[in-house]
Amino acid sequence: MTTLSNHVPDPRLVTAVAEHGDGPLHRVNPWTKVGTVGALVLAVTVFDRLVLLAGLYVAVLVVYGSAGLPYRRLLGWYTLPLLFVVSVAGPLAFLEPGTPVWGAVSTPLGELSVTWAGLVLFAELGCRSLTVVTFALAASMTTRYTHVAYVLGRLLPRPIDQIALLTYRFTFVVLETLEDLVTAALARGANLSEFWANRRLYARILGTTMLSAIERSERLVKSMEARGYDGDITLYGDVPRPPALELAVVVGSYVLVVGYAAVAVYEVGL
Amino acid sequence: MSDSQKSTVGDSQRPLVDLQCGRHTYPDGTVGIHDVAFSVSPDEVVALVGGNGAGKSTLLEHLNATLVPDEGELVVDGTEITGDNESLARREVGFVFQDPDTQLVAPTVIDDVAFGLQNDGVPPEEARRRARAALERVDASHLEGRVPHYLSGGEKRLVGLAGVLALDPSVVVLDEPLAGLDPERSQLVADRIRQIRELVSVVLSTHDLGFAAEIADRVCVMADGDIVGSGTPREVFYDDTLLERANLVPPRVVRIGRAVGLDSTARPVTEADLVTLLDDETETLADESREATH
Amino acid sequence: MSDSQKSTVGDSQRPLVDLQCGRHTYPDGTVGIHDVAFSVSPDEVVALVGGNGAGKSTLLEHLNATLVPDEGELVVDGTEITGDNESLARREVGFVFQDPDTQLVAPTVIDDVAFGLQNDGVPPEEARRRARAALERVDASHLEGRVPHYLSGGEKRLVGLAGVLALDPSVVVLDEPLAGLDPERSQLVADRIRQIRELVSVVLSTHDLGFAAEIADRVCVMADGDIVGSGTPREVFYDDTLLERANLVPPRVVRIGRAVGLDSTARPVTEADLVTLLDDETETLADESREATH
Amino acid sequence: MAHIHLGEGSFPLWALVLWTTLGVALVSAVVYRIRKGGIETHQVALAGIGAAASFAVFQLNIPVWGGIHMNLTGLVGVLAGPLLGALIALVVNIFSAALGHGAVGLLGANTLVNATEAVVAYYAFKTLLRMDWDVFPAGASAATLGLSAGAVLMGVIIVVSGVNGSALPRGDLAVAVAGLVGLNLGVAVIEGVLTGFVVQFLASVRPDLVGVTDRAARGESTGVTA
Ligand SMILES: Nc1ncnc2c1ncn2[C@@H]1O[C@H](COP(=O)(O)OP(=O)(O)OP(=O)(O)O)[C@@H](O)[C@H]1O
Ligand SMILES: Nc1ncnc2c1ncn2[C@@H]1O[C@H](COP(=O)(O)OP(=O)(O)OP(=O)(O)O)[C@@H](O)[C@H]1O
Ligand SMILES: [Mg+2]
Ligand SMILES: [Mg+2]
Repeated sequence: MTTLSNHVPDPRLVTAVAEHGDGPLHRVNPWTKVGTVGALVLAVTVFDRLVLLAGLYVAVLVVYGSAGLPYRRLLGWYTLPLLFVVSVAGPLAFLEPGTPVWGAVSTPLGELSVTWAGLVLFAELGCRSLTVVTFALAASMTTRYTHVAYVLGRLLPRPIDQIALLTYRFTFVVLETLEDLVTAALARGANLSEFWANRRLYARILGTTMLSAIERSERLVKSMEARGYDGDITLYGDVPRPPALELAVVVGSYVLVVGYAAVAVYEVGL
Repeated sequence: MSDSQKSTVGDSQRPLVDLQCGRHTYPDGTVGIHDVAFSVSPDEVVALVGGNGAGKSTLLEHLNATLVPDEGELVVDGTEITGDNESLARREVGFVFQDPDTQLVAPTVIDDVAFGLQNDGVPPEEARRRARAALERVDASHLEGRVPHYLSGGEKRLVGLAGVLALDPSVVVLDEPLAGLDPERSQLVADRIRQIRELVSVVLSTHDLGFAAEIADRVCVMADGDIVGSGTPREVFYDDTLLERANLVPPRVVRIGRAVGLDSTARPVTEADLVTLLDDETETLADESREATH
Repeated sequence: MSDSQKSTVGDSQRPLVDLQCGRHTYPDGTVGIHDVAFSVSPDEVVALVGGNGAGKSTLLEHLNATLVPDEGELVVDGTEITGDNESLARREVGFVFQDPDTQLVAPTVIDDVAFGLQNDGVPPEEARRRARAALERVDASHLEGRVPHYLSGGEKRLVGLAGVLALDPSVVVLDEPLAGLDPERSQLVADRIRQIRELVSVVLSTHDLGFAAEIADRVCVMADGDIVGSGTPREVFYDDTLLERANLVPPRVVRIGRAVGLDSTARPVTEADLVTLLDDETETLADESREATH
Repeated sequence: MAHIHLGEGSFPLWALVLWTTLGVALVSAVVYRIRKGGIETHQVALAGIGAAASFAVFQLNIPVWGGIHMNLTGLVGVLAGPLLGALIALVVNIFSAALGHGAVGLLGANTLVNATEAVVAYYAFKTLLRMDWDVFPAGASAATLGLSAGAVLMGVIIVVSGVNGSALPRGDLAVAVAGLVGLNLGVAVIEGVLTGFVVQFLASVRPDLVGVTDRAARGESTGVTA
């Protein structure tokens, strides 16, 4: 499908890989993955040296690959996260005080040049973002549908858990509606590669997607109430507690990150 | 199994569900059904037939108080349903919706089948056990751990049915149970419906008049929001005026039966009927011809 | 009208559409169809039958390059379709989708029918004129000013068909044209399909084997992403091994024909066939018996 | 090009804690309000499927400036109201983060931004309709306003937080961020116009959904009639 983007991971692909794959990461306990995401977020937030950040990123990349996941797709999926980095760090690369990397360009705003400090900052932010992005994708692509649902149901307070469970269940259904609409328009010769000339068509496609979603929710209410819904979609699926080894690794990584932060970054006296 | 010969079950018995609906108006002003009286007796299978927009779904949704008549009343098992005891109607009358994708809300099949039980306050272990039993009843135990998203249309329908059976209703309502299914899956769902009718009454709507003729004890014909006629399949499907009024075409067996001149006498409505009759007839004729020759 | 007797149209003629598909894999890795070769000749009606998930829709969507095979080619009217001339395939092969709700995007019926023409660069006045003509061809002129969202299922289907006919395609593809329609609307849509087949070739998928038998010159049976057999309705629907392989149940007429012993000789597939045969048979027998008596 | 989200690790730890706390506070307040009114099935269903739609729409590539992606947060606000709109923003951000879009650590900040968009769009739309505006200009303006408010809030969040590892003074950072906000405002206008057309389309088919018929006047707190 040309119009559904290949810059955004298709949830259907992600769940299909999670459902059918059987790599080493598939066998890791979902809670371990959740814990690791937390540790990584903390790490990329407090680590202050490019080497460390780059090392972490490479490590995560290795984990991603060893889980049997496709590197090639990853490049496409990096587009948007990288764009966010560029949009924040791009200007800073010029503005950051420090030694210019090469000669300054004079602009109406004054002398502009990329500084070494700016470049390093850019690289750091890139590593920070992509480390977590890569691991989040790896986790999503190796955690079964039922486990994701269970974790969502456990982590979120009512009624957000209920909303999230329905979202998870119906994303696929809505996505198919959207795809059918796009397909049907294309089949009748619509040219979707031009936005302004086709803005009304875009609006109708999006509007119909929303409308069918809302009408579906109206039917859903009936079907849930017909079975006496009282605000509780209960989950029987169970995600066991992580095995001791995994638990130790997660706890250990938190200790490392916090320890490093305390000693090297915040210089807490011992 | 041909159930169509079975006559409508005695009116002397108290109906399980009795709906007197003065009219139902949708929020946008469309009148879904007019003055309709409909009841379901124990142990019967009722089929609603009628054109698109005739009001079948609207009527069905009244039976478990999903919709409430503008005026009129719903009596379930002798108790009048008001705003306070809707849950009684919901428990006694199970509803399987036409679009199985809207029916399945939980992340796994077993969660979904237990969904209604859980809402009913049944403790988790017990709910699980009963959900398993319900899945078994529709021969779908193997689906227990599956994700609804990955089920086929027929499987979804069976799981929807199990979710309703788990609640031990006395009536099961199915809106277009065969829609979108291939012949084999239709057969499977039809078989399951025949199987559960031993335990509960069934009310269903369908566009497949042949299916209605095969499965129903009683057929109600709807047109323009009214029930315009009802009776055994035999009565209904040979009543031209009635079918025409509802813009229906008689089922294939009836058309064939009629074309070969069986309509005045035996009036076959199921395939089995027709085949038996045709066999008999050719035999009789053959016999006659044989006898005559000798 | 019974078209089933017409034999498959000459292989000597150049096919309008010729698909050689090495395999189609969906983004999530599901293989929709395997190695499939399929072509459509001028003036024929082809029906695809097969279980849910057999690959019917996937195959159909290849015919106008909505989907593209992993490897293989699509030749439309002698021209191979590549990324650059998809519009040729889209113009020559009209597609009516199963869910009419996803097909209709314009605020009024007439705009919707003209949508494809406008995309084709036809000036508005001309587009409107041709849209009107297309609506007339399916007897739906009265719907012109209506809002598509509020049409009934059958009406939506007709408008979708008109929107495709407006483009003057040489082949029209219909995915499950009768899904969800009541008997009368089914008849209406079937009649319109019979009507347009005078002008274009038609490829359709359906779960209603009786309908396939009535309308098709050629039936292709699909199972597990492959075409496992094809032929005239008579050949296909009496081929038990083939049907079983595709998990299909023979259509009612065939079952009846077989039950009364007509399968070895005349092999009726349409209702009209069966009725004629039954009439003949009873007559012959009656004649015999009469003759013998005299 | 896309509607910008804040990337992982952009901010120092204290800022992460601050925005998470504020995000949690906002969500708690919304949850409290909703729980107080009793959780209604239609709210859960609408929010669940609304979030699914918003998330699914994100998959569509809109060919402007090399391709933008949008969640139609403004539209979600108009359709679902402020309370559900905020929860939808949170849920969509959670799923986005799981697919590597947005950030896990900055869920709080991103939710604040998106919830602001939905809430502002909702109230702006109601106000403009009350002022007898037509549906299209009201929808387009409300969404643009909402998205702009979000863009500005995001700028403020960045300037207040400071970029992780940057030695740039806040003043200069503000200059850099102004450019980013400007870019987002551009996207806001496009998304706003598109939202206007969508609202117009919905109003022509189901006027009750966008509150332009009298009977849709009920449900003020959530703005839904589902
Ligand atoms: N939610 C609704 N809002 C407004 N009108 C409705 C709604 N649902 C149904 N209707 C209208 O009520 C009438 C009866 O509809 P209903 O769905 O009960 O028909 P049906 O017999 O089930 O048709 P089908 O065979 O197409 O399912 C129709 O005119 C329909 O347009
Ligand atoms: N968008 C999609 N993404 C992934 N898999 C798909 C998609 N569409 C269809 N499939 C799969 O491809 C296979 C063929 O599906 P297809 O829709 O062609 O079957 P079909 O014969 O049309 O079935 P039905 O009678 O139910 O319409 C099935 O296994 C189906 O699950
Ligand atoms: Mg209905
Ligand atoms: Mg199909």
